[in-house]
Parts: sequence; structure tokens; C-alpha cells
Amino acid sequence: MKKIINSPDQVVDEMLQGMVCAHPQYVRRLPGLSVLVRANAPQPKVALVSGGGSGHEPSHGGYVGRGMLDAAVAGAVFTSPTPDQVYEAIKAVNGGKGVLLVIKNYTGDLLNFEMAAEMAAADGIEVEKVIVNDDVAVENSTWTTGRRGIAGTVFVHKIAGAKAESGAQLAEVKQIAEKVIANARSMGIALSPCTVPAAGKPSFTLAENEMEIGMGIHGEPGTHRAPIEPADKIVEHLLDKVLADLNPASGDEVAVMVNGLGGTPLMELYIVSRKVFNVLQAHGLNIVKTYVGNYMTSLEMAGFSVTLLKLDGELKTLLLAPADTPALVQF
Amino acid sequence: MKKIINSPDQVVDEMLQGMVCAHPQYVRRLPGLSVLVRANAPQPKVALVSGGGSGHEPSHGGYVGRGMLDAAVAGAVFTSPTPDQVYEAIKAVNGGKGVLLVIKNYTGDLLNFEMAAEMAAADGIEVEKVIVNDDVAVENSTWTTGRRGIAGTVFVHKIAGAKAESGAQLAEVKQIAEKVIANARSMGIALSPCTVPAAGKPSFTLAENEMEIGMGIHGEPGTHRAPIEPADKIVEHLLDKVLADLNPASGDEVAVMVNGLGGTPLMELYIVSRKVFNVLQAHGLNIVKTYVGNYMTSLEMAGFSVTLLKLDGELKTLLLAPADTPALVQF
Amino acid sequence: MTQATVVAAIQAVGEAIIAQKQFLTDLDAAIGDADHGINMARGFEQVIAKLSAATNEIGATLKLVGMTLISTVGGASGPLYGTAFLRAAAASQGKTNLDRHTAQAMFAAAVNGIKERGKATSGDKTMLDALEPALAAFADAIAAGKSLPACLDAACTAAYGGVEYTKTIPAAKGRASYLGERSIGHQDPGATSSYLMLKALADFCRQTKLDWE
Amino acid sequence: MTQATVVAAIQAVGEAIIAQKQFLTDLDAAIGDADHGINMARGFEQVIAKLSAATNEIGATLKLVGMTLISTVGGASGPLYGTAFLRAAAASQGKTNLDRHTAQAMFAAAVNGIKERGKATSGDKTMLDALEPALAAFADAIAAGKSLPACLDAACTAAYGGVEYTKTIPAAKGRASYLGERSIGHQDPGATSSYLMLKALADFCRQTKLDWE
Ligand SMILES: Nc1ncnc2c1ncn2[C@@H]1O[C@H](COP(=O)(O)OP(=O)(O)O)[C@@H](O)[C@H]1O
Ligand SMILES: Nc1ncnc2c1ncn2[C@@H]1O[C@H](COP(=O)(O)OP(=O)(O)O)[C@@H](O)[C@H]1O
Ligand SMILES: [Mg+2]
Ligand SMILES: [Mg+2]
Ligand SMILES: [Mg+2]
Ligand SMILES: [Mg+2]
Repeated sequence: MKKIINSPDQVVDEMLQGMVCAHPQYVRRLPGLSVLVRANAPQPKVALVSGGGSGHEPSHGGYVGRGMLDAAVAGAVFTSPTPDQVYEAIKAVNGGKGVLLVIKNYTGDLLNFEMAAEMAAADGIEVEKVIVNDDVAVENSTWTTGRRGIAGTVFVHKIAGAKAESGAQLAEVKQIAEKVIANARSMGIALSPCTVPAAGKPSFTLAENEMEIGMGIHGEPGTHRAPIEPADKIVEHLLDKVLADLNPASGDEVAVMVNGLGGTPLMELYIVSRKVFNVLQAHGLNIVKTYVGNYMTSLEMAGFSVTLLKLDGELKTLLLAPADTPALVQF
Repeated sequence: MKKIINSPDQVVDEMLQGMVCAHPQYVRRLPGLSVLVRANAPQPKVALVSGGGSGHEPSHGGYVGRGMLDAAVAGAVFTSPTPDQVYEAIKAVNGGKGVLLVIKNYTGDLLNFEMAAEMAAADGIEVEKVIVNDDVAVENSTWTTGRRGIAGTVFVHKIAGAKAESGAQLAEVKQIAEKVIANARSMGIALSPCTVPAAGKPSFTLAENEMEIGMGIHGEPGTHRAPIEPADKIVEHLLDKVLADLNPASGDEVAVMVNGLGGTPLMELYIVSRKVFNVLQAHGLNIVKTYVGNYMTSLEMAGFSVTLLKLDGELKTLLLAPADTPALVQF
Repeated sequence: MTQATVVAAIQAVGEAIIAQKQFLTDLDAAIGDADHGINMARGFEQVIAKLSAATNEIGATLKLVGMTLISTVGGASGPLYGTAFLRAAAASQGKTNLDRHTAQAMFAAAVNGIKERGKATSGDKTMLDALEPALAAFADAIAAGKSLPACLDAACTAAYGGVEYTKTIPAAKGRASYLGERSIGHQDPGATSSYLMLKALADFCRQTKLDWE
Repeated sequence: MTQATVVAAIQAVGEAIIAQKQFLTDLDAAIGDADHGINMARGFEQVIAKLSAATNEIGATLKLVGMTLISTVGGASGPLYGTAFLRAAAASQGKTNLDRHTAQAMFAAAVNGIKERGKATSGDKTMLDALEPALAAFADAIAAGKSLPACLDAACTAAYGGVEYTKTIPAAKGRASYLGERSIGHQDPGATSSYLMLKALADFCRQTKLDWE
């Protein structure tokens, strides 16, 4: 395991320290906890709390700031944070207008955030939750746990964050978050695994010519393996699934995220972006904004995901609204 | 070689296409050339032209936009662009107030940019150049080519870009760029090599417990190899060299860049940032701003560099001035 | 079983889990995210550290275990095992010594807590596939008047069978469910940790020659 | 040497470089950035593609080669070799047939162009360590009245010696200079490509039985 760390046990704590050292204008840490809150929280607005296992940086602490999150709760690497941590985050950022929890659809995240919500509700804090499930690699089904939440979560942070910043009520912020979730679909592939520091070895192996299709963001295996194909073919395959599920109409406006998993050069992400653009254009879609970079990563995994978000007027305005956070700034 | 590409010959062209597809509001491409210019170039201001081999993304096209570059010229991977390309870039962005070339100190970049400057000068265009040489790993010496230019280049783009945006004259923009260069020092290490697509295999190998100290950003070997150490020890070693060379006084204001080489998780960069902060604070330095992320990469190389920039009032104001480009946005 | 015995038993269970950290993590690597052993070991390390602070009420001790697991394990298993211990604590409220009926009620409450929190049922390839048969076997053995070690052995054998059974089915709950049919052939990490905990408890009772009073 | 011969000779030189693409890249990997062969092959592929458009003036043909190398090779070697061909072109201005004096003047102008552009001298571990001794040996052989193949053989032998010499010294110019003493033991990629070009030219002259006229 080659990592620039001090000790596997300390990675989350030292990372959070580093984020505060680097971005004191944006975030502060709740003492003794793995929680980053806006430097000047609580705000007199609906508060957004997100989080999950660590290893997805800049998710989630990187999105704490104006126009996005009020708090991010960091679990151990790839492990949901515990309810007590989420509970403290909720209490710290509640500005009296209630708190929306943005949860990715994993059993662990759900159980821990739900327990925290119960604890906060017992204190009389208004808490609502939305569950992000954008990953079309994993089919929805009544008898399984449904689709996973991956990079589409960043769009939820951005748009619900802008709505909350505008002074909207909790129910309105929840509603717009659910609209984002209903209109966001993603899928990804991986070329190489990643190593959880405490595990010390890669969580799976891939042959020199193999890729894993439908890769999750926790090193959990995808839907199947296939020989590596040219970038354009991979994009076609991913967009086939994404478009079939989202089913946008010609003329629709969309936003795109080409997300690197941590170890993929930006050069490759732009090569992917080119093909994504061409395919979407051929479908008659109108691309309003494209994000290219590492937004929801899996440590040093090589690979990428593509997220498509179908926009309406309201979603578009909120997507394009200003944001000022460590990892996403826009005028 | 595991890469998400279509063909090694097409990587630069397709990447540039992808950048234009993703960021039409920021950049357009000079037809038939590997040059990205500001979407609405030329501007009625001193123009900044930078560039170099590809593979350092988001350098350099990612910094084209308001408050930074007017054009970025992309060579083949790790190979300086040719004079004809640089020449066309100069012509396209010259708004009548002259053009400043930002060149990293490599023989290839120097020779090609200088030939282009001669061609443009022959057309009557006022062209000046600055040569960035921030890498303290490589000692300066009269009989060698001097220090290399690495991540400190981004500070030159940012600050000289802000100066140009303010309406300054060519001589003033050049002067401030030289002030940045005089006050910026960097050094990096690598844990793993990268593979130039056309070469198809890593340009060097490192054992499972080895790191390369003073690594260049082109896969060129560093000064020496050593067993991997804890992050804190590595940072101490790098900052020893950087601080010895820059020699800031207690109470000085500085800016910091913790730069990932492409394959390093952001988690590790923040662990590094924490120690950088602690060491600088122990030196009595006043950290005005810290950038953490992939700013000047080497394809998928794992590793990082630390850049320190000593500020005065003018440099600080220009560093903190707004910028709006694909890879660096700040209010 | 007295309070002191409960503390010692939990310590033995915790040590068994910590000893199998790598094994449980490797199982999770195959069909999950390679952290089950790390999560559980982190939790039980804290549990063991806190056991000395346990009061002399069994219910309070078990609540401490549950709260500690909830606040240190994370993931899916943390709230589930944590809830199990909290429910067992509630079922033993006020007891300073455990009889066979209390023991059965505690086990049942624990399994029920896991079902309520996680909304899974038998056959979903989770810890329940070890725990539900184990509970049934335990109840049967008690009804048959068996000794404590014999009851726990019956539970272990059933749990082991449940672990083996998880190899034959696709996961319908938890992270492994994303794999669909590809999860077949792998045993469930959570079912395995459940079995290991029961096994550690049985070994502890046998070694310390415990029996129903 | 007539224009047609010059075109054929350049083609032969280009093919030799393209054939050694991997070898030159590997040499550059050891002490540089692993692209010298890729750069040179890219340039000479374009040169060969454009040769058919060459006019019947030798100088114009060499200028086309120089301009093409400058606009396609990049890196350090592109401007240097490009300048060399441009200077050779200037030195052959107006010629339709090359005599030994013109040939020597062209070679000298090319080497001088590289020195002016790159500001390196002998012993810096660059292409000049192959080219300067080659030029001296070529001039000596001409002065001694040797045949064209013999003159080129002398140049090649000297260039080969220069390549071997680069193994013994640290680099003071170009990317390899960053390695300091660590560059000792490795031969310089640019010196090697210079030798390979001279060798290809010598082989071409021998095979086509060319000599001074
Ligand atoms: N809904 C559920 N009900 C019961 N047990 C579950 C459920 N979901 C997951 N599990 C159990 O949790 C185990 C995984 O735990 P762990 O790896 O610690 O958490 P995570 O999956 O969040 O990484 C699975 O092997 C399974 O036995
Ligand atoms: N200043 C110089 N003068 C002469 N030759 C040089 C100089 N700098 C570099 N070279 C030559 O260029 C070669 C490297 O070329 P290449 O790899 O194509 O360019 P780059 O170093 O820019 O990647 C070196 O091996 C050396 O022979
Ligand atoms: Mg987990
Ligand atoms: Mg090069
Ligand atoms: Mg797990
Ligand atoms: Mg080179």
C-alpha cells in the first residue's frame, strides 16, 4: 500500500484537520467530532447536512459553504458515520428553520442518519431527509435495497443548497432536492481498485485488460467485468443505460457531470466529456452546464462516472446560482 | 497501459475538443491548432499566453478565462508545443497592448516559445517573456539549465493575470510576474510513475516501498529515491528545502499550494496540508490562502508538490482578486 | 450469569471479533466494501475499553455495549448490532442474574431489533440468516431442558448452517445486494460475525463451566 | 548529389529514425521524459509525407524539412534539428548539386545553428557531443581527399565515439541536467539520434553508390 499518510487510524482525523487549516474561511470543525460546519454556522436558513464514509473527497466537506451544505459528517473510510456524530451536526447547524439530511442510498447511511434524525426530532428539531439513488448500474427492485447514491449527490447539494440559501422553507427545500433526485442518473466504470488504508490491500483486483462496469464508489464490485474498450465505446455504453432510464426528450435542457474517481487524469475526463457531448447532442439535448473533475471519488481508484440531470426552469436557475465552497465555486 | 482514451495519437486533440465542449463559456479553440483562447478574446488588455506539453491538466487550458490566461498552447504529452502554434496564439489574443509569455524553465519550452516570440516580434507585436523556475529540488547553477518550473506557475498565471485584467501595461505585468517568480518555491515527491500514452509503458519504476524525491512533472527522475516515510516526515523534508531557499521572515504573509500530481487522493493532500500548516505556523508565517488540489499534474502520477509564495501587499491583493476559469474560480 | 460474568463474556466475544478482523474484512471485500472486520473491531475495542466502567446492572452493561457499538462501528452493522444489544438490555432490565427464560427473551428481542431496524428477513443474505435459526435452535434446546453450553452449541450449529446457507443465495439487502447473482458463492460477512460472536460465547461458557442456575 | 538523391536520402534518414522510435524513447526515459523517439518519429513521418511536394531546389527541400521538424517535433530537439536543417538549407542556397565544399559548409552551418539556438557546447551531454566530433572528422576526411562514403564513415565513427563519451559525463544542458551525477552511465538520446541520422545517410550513400562528383 503506497499512501501519503501517517497512520491508517488517523487518516480521517488528520484530513479534517487539514481541511480546516486550508479553508478556515469556509469551514470549522465541531470540537472532538468528525463534523465540518460552515465557518459562520448556524445560518438563519434551512440547514443542509450531508455526509457518509470518508474516501470520497471532496465529498462531503468540500461542499460546505455558501449555496451548498451547512454541515458534512465524515465516517471512517467507506463507512457511514455514526448517529451521534450526525446528531451533533444537526444540532450545530439548525438555525430554527429545520434541517434537511441528504443521504445516499446505502443501508449503513440510512440506518445511521435515521437514528440521528430520531434523536434530533426528540429534541424538537424539525428534520427531513432525502435519499439519493442515481446509480443506474444497479437496477431498482422492490425486493432489494434499490439504486445506490453516487455523484448525482453533488447536484442535490448544489441545487437544494441554492434553494435553502434563497430563504425557502424546509418543505420547499426537500421538494426541490427530491426533484433533483428524480431527474438525476449516473453510471460509472473503474480501471483499477483502491485500497482502504486500514485494510492495507486493494479491495479487489482487475486484470491488465479489464474494467469493472457499474462500479460503486466504495470499492464494492460493479455489475460485471469486460475487456477495456476505447473511451468512446465506454461512454456510449454508460449513456445508453443512463438515457434509457432517464428518458429525456429532444430539446430538453440537461446538466452533465463527468466525475473522476480519484486516480484518473483530467486529460481522460475531457476525452470522455467530448464523447458525452457528442452523444447528448445527437439526442437533441441542450447542455446547460458541464462539470468535469473529481467530485465524488473513491480514494485513488482509476475510473469515472457520468451523471445526467434533466433540468426545468427552476432547477436550471438554482444550478447556475452562485456557490462558494472549498471544492465548488461559481459566480 | 490502462487508460480511458481512444488512441494515443488523439489524446491531445480529443482533450482539447472536450474542454471546448465542456466550457464553451470560457474557452474556444483556434481552428486547426492546439490553442485554447478566451471565449471572447482578444481583450483590450495585455494578453497572457502560457502552455507547454500536455499531461499537466488542468494546466494550462484550465486557467484560460477572466483574471488569468488569454491563451494556452498545448503540446504533445510532456513535449513543448511548436513555435508556429505559440505564434498563432500570440496573434489571436494580442489586443494591442502586447503579450506576455509565461514559460516554464525547460529547454524545449524556452526554445519553442522564443522562436514564436521572434516570429511575432517580426510582425510588430510587442512580446515579453518570463521564465518560471520554482522547483528547488534542482539546484540553480551557472553551468546547468537552472531550476525547473512546476506548480508555482499557477501563481504566476493568477497574479499576473489579475494585474493584466486591471488594465496594467505590459512592462508592469511582466514585472509582477517576475516578482511572483522571485518569491515562489516548490518541491515534490512521487510514489508512482505515469505512462505517456504514446510510450505505452511507465517512464520509470519504483519499488513498493520507494518514493522519488524532487520528482519533475514530466516523469523525469527526481534527485534521489528513498523508502516511503510518514506524510509528516515527507512534508518536513520538502519544506526544509523550500524554506531554506525562500528564507521568509517570521511574520511574513505567504500563500500555499498543495498540488496533487494526478493520482493522489484529495484525502492525502489534506493530510499533507495539515502538516504544512503546522510547520509554517511554527515558523511564524502568516498563511493568507491555501490551494489544495490537482493544479499542475503529471497524468496519473501519485505524489504531490508543495509551493510557497511569499507575499507583499500588491501580490496579496492580486492573488485574492477574482478569477473565473474552468479550473480556478474565486470570488 | 452474574454481572461479572456478563462483562467477561462480552470481553471474550469482543476479543474473538478483533481476532477475526482480517477474515471478516476479506469476506466483505468479496461482496461488499471491505470494512466489516475493521468496523466491528473498532467497535469492540471501544467496548472492551469501556467495560471497566460498567455498573453492576446487567441491563446497564448491555446498554453501554449497544451505545458504544452504535457510536463507533458505523456502516450497516453498527446500528444493527447496537440495536440488538440495546434491545437485549431492555429485556434484561433490572436483572442481576440471568435465567434461561430471560436469556431467551433477550436473544429474541435482539434479533427482533435487527429485523425492525434493517427491515430484512431470512433469505436476504444478512446476519439474520445466522441469527434467526440460531434463536430457534436455542429456544428448542431450552424447551428440551438442555444445559447452557448445550443450548449455545445448538445455536452455534444452527448459525453455522445459516452462514453456509448464505453462500447459496443472492443478497437482497445491504451492499452485497448490488451484486445480484454475483454474490452467490460468497458467505455473508455479517452472518459470519454473528456466528463468531455466538461461538465465542459458547466457548466462554464451556471454559468457565457456566450453566443455568 | 542531386535534388532527387537528397529527397531519397532524407527519406532514408527519416525511416531510420522512425525505426528507432522505441529505442530513442527508452534512452530518454532513463534520463529525460521518455519522448525523444516519439517526438522525432512524429516529425519525420510528416517530413516524409511532405517530401513529394518538394521543389527541385535542394535548399528549398532542406528548408521544408527544417520547417516541418520545427512545427511537428516540439520539445528541445524540434527547434534544434529544425534550425540545423534551415541553416543547411541556407548554406546550399541555389545549388542543384552538392560538391564536397558545399557539403562541408552545410554540415558546419547546421552544427553552428544548434550551438547558437541551444547555447550548449561539447561536454554538456547533448547532440553536440556526437555532431561536433563528426563534423571535425568529416572535414578531416574531405581534406584527406577521401570518398563520400569514407567521409561519412569517418563522421559516423566519430559520432559513435561521441555517443559513448556521453555515457561518461553528467548532463549540463537539457532535461537530463536535472539529474546531475545520476545521468552518468546513460547515453544521451539526442546524441544517439544524431549518430543514427549520420549512419542512415552513410548507409544510403553506400547502397546507392554515391560519391563526390
Ligand atoms: N438490512 C439489513 N438487515 C440486516 N443485516 C444487514 C442489513 N444490511 C446489511 N446487513 C449486514 O451488514 C453486513 C455488512 O456490515 P458492514 O460491512 O459493517 O457495513 P457496510 O455494508 O455499511 O459496509 C452484511 O454482511 C449484512 O450481514
Ligand atoms: N541546449 C541544448 N543544446 C543541444 N542539444 C540539446 C539541448 N538541450 C537538449 N538537447 C538535446 O535534446 C535531446 C532531448 O530531446 P527531446 O527528448 O526530444 O526533448 P525534451 O527534452 O524537450 O523532451 C537531448 O538528449 C539532447 O541531446
Ligand atoms: Mg462500509
Ligand atoms: Mg519532452
Ligand atoms: Mg462493509
Ligand atoms: Mg524528451
